[in-house]
Amino acid sequence: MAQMNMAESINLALDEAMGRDKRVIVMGEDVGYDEGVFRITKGLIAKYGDKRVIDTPLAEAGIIGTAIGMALYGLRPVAEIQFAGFEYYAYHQLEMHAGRFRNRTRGKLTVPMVMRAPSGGGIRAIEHHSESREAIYAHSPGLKVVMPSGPRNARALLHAAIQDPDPVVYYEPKALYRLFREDVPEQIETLPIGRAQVVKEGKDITLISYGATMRATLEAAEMLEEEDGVKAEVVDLLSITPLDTQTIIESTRKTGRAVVIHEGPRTCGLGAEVIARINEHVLLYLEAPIIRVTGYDVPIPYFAREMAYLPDADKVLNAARQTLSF
Amino acid sequence: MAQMNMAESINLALDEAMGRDKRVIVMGEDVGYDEGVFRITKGLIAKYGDKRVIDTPLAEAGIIGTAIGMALYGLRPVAEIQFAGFEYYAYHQLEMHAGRFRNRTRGKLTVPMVMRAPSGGGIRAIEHHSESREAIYAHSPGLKVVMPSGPRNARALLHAAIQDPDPVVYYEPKALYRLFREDVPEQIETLPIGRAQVVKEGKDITLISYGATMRATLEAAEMLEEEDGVKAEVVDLLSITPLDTQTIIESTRKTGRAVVIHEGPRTCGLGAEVIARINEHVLLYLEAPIIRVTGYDVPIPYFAREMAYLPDADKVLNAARQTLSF
Amino acid sequence: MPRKAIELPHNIEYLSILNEKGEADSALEPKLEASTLKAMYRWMLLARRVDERLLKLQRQGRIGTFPQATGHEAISLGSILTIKPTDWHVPAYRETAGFLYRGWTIETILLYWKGFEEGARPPEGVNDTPISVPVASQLLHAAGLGMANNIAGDKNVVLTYFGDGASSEGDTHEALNFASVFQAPVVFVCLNNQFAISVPVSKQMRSETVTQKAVAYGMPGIRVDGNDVLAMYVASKEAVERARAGGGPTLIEALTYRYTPHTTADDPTRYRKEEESKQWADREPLIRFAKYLEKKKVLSEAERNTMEEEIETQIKNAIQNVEELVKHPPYSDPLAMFDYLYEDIPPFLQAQRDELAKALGINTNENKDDKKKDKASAGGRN
Amino acid sequence: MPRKAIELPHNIEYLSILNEKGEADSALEPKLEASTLKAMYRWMLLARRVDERLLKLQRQGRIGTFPQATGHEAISLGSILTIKPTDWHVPAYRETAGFLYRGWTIETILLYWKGFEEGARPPEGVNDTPISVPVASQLLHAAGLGMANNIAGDKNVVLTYFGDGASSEGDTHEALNFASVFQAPVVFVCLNNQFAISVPVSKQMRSETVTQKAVAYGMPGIRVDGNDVLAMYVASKEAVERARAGGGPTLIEALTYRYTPHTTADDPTRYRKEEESKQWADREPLIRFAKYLEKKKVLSEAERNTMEEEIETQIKNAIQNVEELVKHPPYSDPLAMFDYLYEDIPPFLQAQRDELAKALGINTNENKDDKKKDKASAGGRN
Ligand SMILES: Cc1ncc(C[n+]2csc(CCOP(=O)(O)OP(=O)(O)O)c2C)c(N)n1
Ligand SMILES: Cc1ncc(C[n+]2csc(CCOP(=O)(O)OP(=O)(O)O)c2C)c(N)n1
Ligand SMILES: [Mg+2]
Ligand SMILES: [Mg+2]
Repeated sequence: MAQMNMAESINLALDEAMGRDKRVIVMGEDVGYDEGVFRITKGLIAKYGDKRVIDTPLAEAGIIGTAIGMALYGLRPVAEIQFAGFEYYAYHQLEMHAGRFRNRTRGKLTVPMVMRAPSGGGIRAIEHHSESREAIYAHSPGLKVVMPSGPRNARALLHAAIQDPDPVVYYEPKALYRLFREDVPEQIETLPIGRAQVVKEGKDITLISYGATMRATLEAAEMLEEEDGVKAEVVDLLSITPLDTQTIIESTRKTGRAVVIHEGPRTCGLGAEVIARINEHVLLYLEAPIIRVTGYDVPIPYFAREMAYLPDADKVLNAARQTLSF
Repeated sequence: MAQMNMAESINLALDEAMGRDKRVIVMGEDVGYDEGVFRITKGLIAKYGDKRVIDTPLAEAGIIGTAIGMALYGLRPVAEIQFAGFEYYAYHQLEMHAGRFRNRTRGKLTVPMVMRAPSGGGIRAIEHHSESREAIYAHSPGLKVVMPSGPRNARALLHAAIQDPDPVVYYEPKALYRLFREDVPEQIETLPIGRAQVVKEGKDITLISYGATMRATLEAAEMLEEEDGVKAEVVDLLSITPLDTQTIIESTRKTGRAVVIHEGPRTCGLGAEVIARINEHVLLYLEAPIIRVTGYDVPIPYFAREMAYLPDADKVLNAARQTLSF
Repeated sequence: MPRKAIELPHNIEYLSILNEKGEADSALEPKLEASTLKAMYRWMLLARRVDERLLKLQRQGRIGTFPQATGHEAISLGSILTIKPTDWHVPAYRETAGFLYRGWTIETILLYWKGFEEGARPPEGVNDTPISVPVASQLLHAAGLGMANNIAGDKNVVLTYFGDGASSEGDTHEALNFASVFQAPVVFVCLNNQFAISVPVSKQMRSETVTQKAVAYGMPGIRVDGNDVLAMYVASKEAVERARAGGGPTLIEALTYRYTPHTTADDPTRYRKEEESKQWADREPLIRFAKYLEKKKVLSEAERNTMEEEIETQIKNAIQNVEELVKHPPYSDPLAMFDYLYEDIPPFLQAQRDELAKALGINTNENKDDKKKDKASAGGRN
Repeated sequence: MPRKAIELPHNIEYLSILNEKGEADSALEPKLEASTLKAMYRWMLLARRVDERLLKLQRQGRIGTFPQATGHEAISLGSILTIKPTDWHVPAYRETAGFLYRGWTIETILLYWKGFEEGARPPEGVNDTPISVPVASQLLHAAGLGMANNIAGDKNVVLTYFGDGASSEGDTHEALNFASVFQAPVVFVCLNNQFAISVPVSKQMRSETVTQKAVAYGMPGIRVDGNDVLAMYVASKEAVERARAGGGPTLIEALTYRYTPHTTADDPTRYRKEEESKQWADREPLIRFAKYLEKKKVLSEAERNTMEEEIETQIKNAIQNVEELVKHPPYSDPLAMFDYLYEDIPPFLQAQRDELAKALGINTNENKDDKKKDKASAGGRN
């Protein structure tokens, strides 16, 4: 049991996975001698050499496309895209091939790869360094998508992603890399992909979020309890695809009210999907419209204005109060 | 007033736009001497020459990226992507630049371009030739997205798209190209981007769709009327971004029941967004969960099985009946 | 030396062995057994006849639109002969000869053009990927397979194909660059048939050859007469051997002509002249090779006729087999669309499967068994 | 000719004019006025001092992370001098000298690194695009601008920049190909500073030069000493003139060294040796040019000192101006994030704007006026 931050726990998971399984390969821009621009691949090249920790040329489609080839060969590539905002260069490879080979070849050829990418805002970065577009992958059949919210589940989800027989997009909310530490157990844990967690039980309202906005969500839940005496249930989705419909609807059925919180743009974002599933399964239990606290439908602003764009505890709190007083 | 099919009316709009405005340029793979693989650019190169009707090299990012440059220069490029399924190669240019230049430069540099692409299934094409992923563009701030459902509105929307000062994704449901003819007036029409149309009035249930699935939707509405005596109101969205929230919620408020129909995958698709907006504005008027009749969350199957994948009148009818009897 | 020309240390060549009269350059002629030569002819002939038959089936509405491979047999066969089953074959879509050689049955090919994913399932015993529709995208897989080979310390080679049009895609550049940087054992064969649908190669690029693009990657490049199966064999063999020995990738430009329309949906009279096609007619690969074999007394006209008959029967039987096959599950089962997306079907997808089953009035319990059976028989890489 | 080497009709050169001692090759030396030479030095010095000052501001937390441009002044300035205001300047992000020369104020540059979109708004009177963050993506805009010029029948030229790392992106390939196919008047300048963050150029590509990639596109390529402002000027001028005369695109490889960390967030000791940097220290562009100017008696040390003082004041004032400016609207107004996405704000976005205004307790009526004012003043292309 050691205290570590999320950057460390992801690094640990990579190290453990490479140690256990020779097929695991880490690749991407600057992941080798530089140890990653966020130091997520720290120590790996020294330990596993430059055959298994590969500094690639600067080409995202090249990274994802060759990772697909490696996975077809039988390796388990973990490909880093330096910032999620640059993944669009490679989206055609993910959509057209990573998510389709098994289906296309009726199970003969498979693509057990992971695409890791730091996502989201809040670190005063320049344009294209703060995007959060998990919904695009959620709309792309054949991919799995997960997003941790803390050091411990980050490690467990990464192990699950690497072990998964299908391609997994592993989005790292980079604002959390060094934000806080928590206990991470000695033993390797995995979390099942496709399962959300109720991280705080409550009965009055359900707050549904994942990734970086879990912090604001939990803060708002505490404020609700302290200031309003309201017991909010908080759901951490963890998996975006498959989305854990069951947990979402059970909680909402119980509370009758919900707020969905995420950083990505609102239209056709995850919030819409969560609302649609609640509507499909437990509409009659709803006592108020579900409010979305999300990024707006503009590119995340340059950093001088980005905090106003991002969901924060106040926005979540206000939305919850509005829902509660509906 | 002439009877024409959608392939002809889109061709007419291109011809008219090029005739009126020298800045309008048509470009893409095989749009010149071949006149487009669907003959949408018929006659244009003969009339306007190969400076304004450009056969490009086979490179989608190249097409969209250079179209952006042309738009910055002051032209009004209408760039064709041969099949919507290949647009992913260029998505980074659309997301990172087409949708951002105005915002980035505080209004100084703008990208008045149109990306046309035939989308959707139903023509027995091979893999990657039947995709319908308008939701991805809807989730990309700065783009507008429109989708006609017939010859007349196709022409009017294309004129609006070409005249629009901002980048517009113009998705052509290719199954409709030659499916039916309708009257198209002599005079050039435009339709306002951002406005849906109530194409059939009703009071019992709202059927919301756009593009190719409007046919199945209208058919189902007729069957409902004939077989069940149910008066369905049918909304043709026409614009995906901006989505006409007002028309959607007014109709749903009136009927209290809705079915959303589209071809693209379900998760994080347009249906989810429509449901989310209904939830936000008129939840209390809902008498039943809104059902989504959509493509499933798998790649659209090779053509032997594609009809089972696509929404059809029966599926819409069943969903409507389920909603009505809830 | 303030201003000077830069010397390019490059290795860019041209190769042809067999001329249009069927005469081989004896210094370059590969030493192949008569039985091999005969088999080569048969594979090419089979590919040709399959292609012609597909065209008829398409005209009758029995298969969908497809890209013809006629005239591209020598490129595919001459190169595929030089790799082993354990090597990787990463085709584009005009490699019918190569598919057949690698054990893809005519039935499987028919299934593909009849719109079944089952037609994209590679046969057991070879390392093949299926047809790649998005042009150039497969080249990155080839580069990655080659990189993986090096990481694993294996001695496999990857043989991959793309068109002159595909050379314009960014993926092509990235694949050639990755392969050269990592010295991946990949042989890139560019089928330069001078057209990408309607766009002639002169509008696709301003370089005189595709071959010279190898200079940009510091890799050897060779332009080969793509209608000459012997030259294709020799050039590929050299490249494959170099790759296997750790010498990295090679770019082969195989020059031919697209004798047919782009696909059955295309009308080339819109954009090219008939005369041009005629010029190329005499150069086509089968006639030339037949002449060579006749001269060499390896294959007589009578033997060729017997081959034709055998092939005709072979194709006829395959068509019959497939047309019967598709009446039954899994082919007749639309629910199969859900069964191979992930290793295990997640609940939300199972719900969609059930939804469709209900809409179609299908009892899903039956189907599940089929799936399990099919999965258990999946071998190869899985 | 069955097997032969292919001759490549190429035009690939190397150029340097000014050596490290400040001695020019008199045969190649451009004939420039003393006042021009002086101004050139001043622009480069200004860029250098701005860069150094930005570094201090970054260390003090007054701006965000930024990529330093120190050592890249000659590349940017030597080339930018050769185009007109109506020509297009399509930079990457190390063209500080060029930005300043084209009229981007120090204030605007500061706004950019302080995280305001306002810092990406090009000045009036020139055709510039702002910094392009996604590497290589701007090259396609450059190609498109050049194609548009040809369509419009104009005589403008496009000057664009990218790094050695950016050369690996597919967009670079597509841009070079489009520009060459359409003979677009584009000058592509590759800043080969030998690193892409931590990756040395030897791992970025296997070709000995970037220049030879021009062969792949049938376009002229020239490798230039990027620390030599005269060579950069001469090579660019030739390329720009050729482009303007309808001779199509050129690839210029400007060879330099990344003297600084990649950005202020980077630590190069992790991946490269200090000795290497030292070797390059003597070759840096300003010292060399100062020596040249001194030898030519164009600029004395005393004059240089005066320049330094002026520049110091200029930068100081700009910082003061900006730090005052950002306290007021539109800079202080977060709602501005909604105001330039589309020409007119659509209802759904207005609703989001109102939602945020409410959350922040802002009265939106005030703001709307600001936007209108700002819009009316927008000139240039809009
Ligand atoms: C990425 C992508 N864009 C467009 C297409 C449509 N398309 C199919 S084949 C083809 C032309 C390909 O030309 P070439 O690469 O020369 O190969 P050939 O068909 O001549 O063998 C095009 C444009 C495609 N399949 N993939
Ligand atoms: C598409 C894309 N991928 C990754 C990055 C992150 N990144 C910023 S600069 C850089 C290295 C660029 O190297 P080079 O092109 O040589 O330019 P230099 O910084 O050396 O001037 C990287 C990887 C980016 N900005 N864009
Ligand atoms: Mg071709
Ligand atoms: Mg560099």
